[in-house]
Amino acid sequence: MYSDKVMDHFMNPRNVGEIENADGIGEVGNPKCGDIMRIYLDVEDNIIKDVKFKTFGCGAAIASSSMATELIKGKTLEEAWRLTNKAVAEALGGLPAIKMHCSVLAEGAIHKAINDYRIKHGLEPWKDDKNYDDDHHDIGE
Amino acid sequence: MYSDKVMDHFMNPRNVGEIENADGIGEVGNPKCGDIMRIYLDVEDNIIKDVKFKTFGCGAAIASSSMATELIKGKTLEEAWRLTNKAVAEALGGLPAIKMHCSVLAEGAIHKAINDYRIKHGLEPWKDDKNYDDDHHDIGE
Amino acid sequence: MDSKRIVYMDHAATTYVKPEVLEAMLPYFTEQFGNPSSVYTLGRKSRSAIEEAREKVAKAIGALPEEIYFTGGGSEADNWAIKGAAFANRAKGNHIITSKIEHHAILNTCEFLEKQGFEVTYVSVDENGVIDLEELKNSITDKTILISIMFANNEIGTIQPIEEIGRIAKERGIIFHTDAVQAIGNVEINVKDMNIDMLSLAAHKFYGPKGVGALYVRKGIRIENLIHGGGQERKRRGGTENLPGIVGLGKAIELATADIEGHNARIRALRDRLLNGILEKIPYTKLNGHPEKRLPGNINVSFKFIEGEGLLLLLDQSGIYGSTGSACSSGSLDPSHVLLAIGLPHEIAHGSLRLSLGDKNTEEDVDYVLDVLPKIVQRLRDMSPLYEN
Amino acid sequence: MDSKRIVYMDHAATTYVKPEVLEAMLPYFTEQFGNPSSVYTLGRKSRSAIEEAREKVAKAIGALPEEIYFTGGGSEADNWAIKGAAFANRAKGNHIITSKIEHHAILNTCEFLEKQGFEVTYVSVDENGVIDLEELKNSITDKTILISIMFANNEIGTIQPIEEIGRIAKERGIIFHTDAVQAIGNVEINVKDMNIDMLSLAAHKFYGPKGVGALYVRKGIRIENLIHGGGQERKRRGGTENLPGIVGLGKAIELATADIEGHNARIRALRDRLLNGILEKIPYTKLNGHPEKRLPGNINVSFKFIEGEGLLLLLDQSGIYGSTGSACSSGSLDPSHVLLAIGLPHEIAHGSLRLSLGDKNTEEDVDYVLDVLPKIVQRLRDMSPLYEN
Ligand SMILES: Cc1ncc(COP(=O)(O)O)c(C=O)c1O
Ligand SMILES: Cc1ncc(COP(=O)(O)O)c(C=O)c1O
Ligand code: FES
Ligand code: FES
Repeated sequence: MYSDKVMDHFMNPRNVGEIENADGIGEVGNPKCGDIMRIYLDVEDNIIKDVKFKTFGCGAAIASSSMATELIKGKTLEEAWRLTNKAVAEALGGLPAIKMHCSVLAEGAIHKAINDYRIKHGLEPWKDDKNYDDDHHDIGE
Repeated sequence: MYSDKVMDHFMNPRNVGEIENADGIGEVGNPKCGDIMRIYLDVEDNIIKDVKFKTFGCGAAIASSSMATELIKGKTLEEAWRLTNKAVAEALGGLPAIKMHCSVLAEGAIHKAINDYRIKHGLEPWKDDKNYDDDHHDIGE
Repeated sequence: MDSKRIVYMDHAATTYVKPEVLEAMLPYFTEQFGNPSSVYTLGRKSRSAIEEAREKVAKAIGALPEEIYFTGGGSEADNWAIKGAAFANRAKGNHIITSKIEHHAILNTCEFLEKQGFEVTYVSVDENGVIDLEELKNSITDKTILISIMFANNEIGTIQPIEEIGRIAKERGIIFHTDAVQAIGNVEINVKDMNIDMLSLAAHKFYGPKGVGALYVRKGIRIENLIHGGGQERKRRGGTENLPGIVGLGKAIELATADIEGHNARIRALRDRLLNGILEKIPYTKLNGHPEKRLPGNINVSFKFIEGEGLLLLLDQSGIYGSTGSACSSGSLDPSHVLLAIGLPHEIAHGSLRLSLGDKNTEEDVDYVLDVLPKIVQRLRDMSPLYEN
Repeated sequence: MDSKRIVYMDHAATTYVKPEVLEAMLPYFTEQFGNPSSVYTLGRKSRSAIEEAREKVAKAIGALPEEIYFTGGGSEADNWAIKGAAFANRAKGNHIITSKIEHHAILNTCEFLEKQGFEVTYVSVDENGVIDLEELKNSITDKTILISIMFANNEIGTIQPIEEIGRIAKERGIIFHTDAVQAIGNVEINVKDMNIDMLSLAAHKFYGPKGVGALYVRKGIRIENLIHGGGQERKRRGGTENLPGIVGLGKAIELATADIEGHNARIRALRDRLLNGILEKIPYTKLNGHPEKRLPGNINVSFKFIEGEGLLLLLDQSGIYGSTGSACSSGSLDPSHVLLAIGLPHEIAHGSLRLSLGDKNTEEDVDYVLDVLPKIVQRLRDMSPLYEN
């Protein structure tokens, strides 16, 4: 059901771990519905120098975390903010319909981590129109 | 579904045919429900000297005709009257439940043929408590 | 009683499984047996096999793969279509139209629904077994939610004007189901062109395995489930998938629809040789069903003065396998409802014989039957009190 | 990801077909394929084969052959039992009692019946998954027409006190159905001693083919048909019989019930070795289901801090096949209703793994799993934000 890319990122996830004293941390999901994703950012000159994740969730959630962190590493915060879950899924060679929400977690965790950084730095958080902690499991088709 | 005996009497029916100027003829059944049995008797000194049948009906009906005619050949009319459909079925090694009524035809045709003989000879017909021309198809179990 | 020759001419009842079909199925019993709902490799391979079979079924009838649902046979498909549409559309109406000559999987289902408060109209057929389209149109009411008319009849082989019925149903916005169990492989079917909303089929009628079938349900048509349960078949039919059976169905329908014209030409030629021979050699014999609009392999004839069960038994002794509409063979009071619906008197219906030809039948088979059958008919007639020489 | 070793431990989902079973089935596809309803030799041979299978099924559960009806699987048997009893007894009452941990074939059928005006009580289970008998008794009303409680649970393996439930039902004159799909071959069953009125089973859970099952219905119990149609199965289940499937079911149940004790002793020893190893080697792990009253091959454990789908995928990479009650694997919002019913919090239910052992599993398989599984669990924990080393 998963593409080779998904399996690769699930089996060999990039950027697993934590960053001590991270500049920004974002966590979405809740254990009740089974998925939690936490992202750590190291930011220097508005550039994401390093990024790590921890994820409690399915294969697609772990692969999305891995791919999303790869995609924002070295990018500006603005660029990282614009990363959509669709872009993550596409980069993974697609996700099954019932697993699209797992990529949404990644988008959400990044947004939260960026805003955590902004708040810590006295900046106004950017506005997010989605609530990433909602029940997001959904039945495809 | 049929015993070897049934198949034998169906495949090689005894006493098929007609008797010209028979002493007694009995017919039961009606073509509507698919079964007609006609029995011809040649009677001498109250003994059934010869007997023939014609049957429109299933394998069990033909086998029953064959067996029943065999069983009454050479018997007295009283003995022939007492032949039950059960005895015919038993002599055939049994009949499937849904085919028991076919043997009833044989009993009925014999009764009618005997009474036809009795009436022709100015005797009172014996009393029969079954109506052999009723719809007799029945679903087993 | 003498010969060792076997001539199977009861393909309308069921067919053998073709070797290629069985071969396709075999790995799925012992090796590739994983549950298609599982995420692991073994399960995913099963899933692909099922989806491949679904595509084959879809292609064979001009549907989309996601419109095909696998079932445990033709009867389940018929029950599901009728009950499913009835229960799902009860708020819209309670009237169903079908025909007098449907298979019992349809008729007995309708009878059940009548007990549940539905009303059913059973449209008549003419002496050839063709549905009365005027009667069909006139029986439509505001409450009509479903029309179910079989594609081709299993006993007399008559093919119905399905496109016209589809048009009528579409015009009136009524769901149209057709029982195509006998038609697959014998008639070109395109559910879109023909405005068919639901269609039933069964693998064992076209050289696939018994115990597996499919229901096509046009996208957008909502029907209640029949087998409630797990999430299989996109939550519409519960139960662990019959993996080898479904693979066999896929393979069989692919083979059966690869060259319908060629297949029909061959079977029809054999059939006509047999039919003409029978009509020529055996007096007091009548063809049942439509002379042209009939399944290519179907012969249904009535021999006056005799009864069908005995005929079958004698044919069996000569290695010939056919079937009959006689009541004596079914254990019920009445002979075939189809033969009665086309107007046969009971005693004629009793003397009916169906021979349905298939892919392995040969000219030698036909000649053998033409040699044996007349003698057997004569033999039974000689025993019959109705026959006066 | 490296090994070529394959360890199948998902027998509760489905089993491979045993070679002896497939061998018994094979002639019925291509040679001995006649319709069992036909009067000719080929059909009569099919009929005998089916009746022989029926006797085997009957013998396996202490029933009479005429009390066994073949179906297209376990789900069909469950649907038939529940809907059949409901529709046939509507005049007597509209209340059904079942449990919270039944298979969806039961639960979704009950939900359908609720829409049709029936009332259903879902009895609770304790933390081991055992039915609350007091609650069961107290929920009986004048309107109760059916109690349906599964023999053994498919996820956590807990075996229910079926004899006691049978007694309760009998005392109150209520029909008692049990879904024994998981129990056949693992528990000695005698429907008479246990006062079971109806029982469902499915061949593919005990090394028989998929797509065939049976419903036992005690003589004298009247249920409405589910698949209406031809006169098959003594007019109670329409549809051309799945001849090879039925033969396979007969053979499989004969093998599965020949030596239940011996089979269980072997499987249980392997299971306990695996279970103890898991509990020893992997911290924060909990056994789900009853510690003793459970199916011999069933292990169901929850690993804290991780989610089951990822676990399955990693196991798959090592050639190990199991299953999980995680929602992520099913695409639904909630994890297994069974795990929730025994009181597991959602996040623990998500980390559940079921390994169900079967006849071909060996000590080497167990040791291999004990080698691989702890590493995989650790690997996922290391990725988990919930796990703090
Ligand atoms: C307890 C139980 N009941 C019913 C079923 C349904 O059986 P099937 O999948 O054969 O329809 C299963 C298995 O899936 C089961 O484990
Ligand atoms: C026209 C028609 N409909 C339905 C069926 C039922 O199919 P099955 O016996 O596979 O359930 C049959 C065959 O028996 C049939 O000929
Ligand atoms: S004569 Fe009709 S069943 Fe025997
Ligand atoms: S995290 Fe639950 S489905 Fe992906």
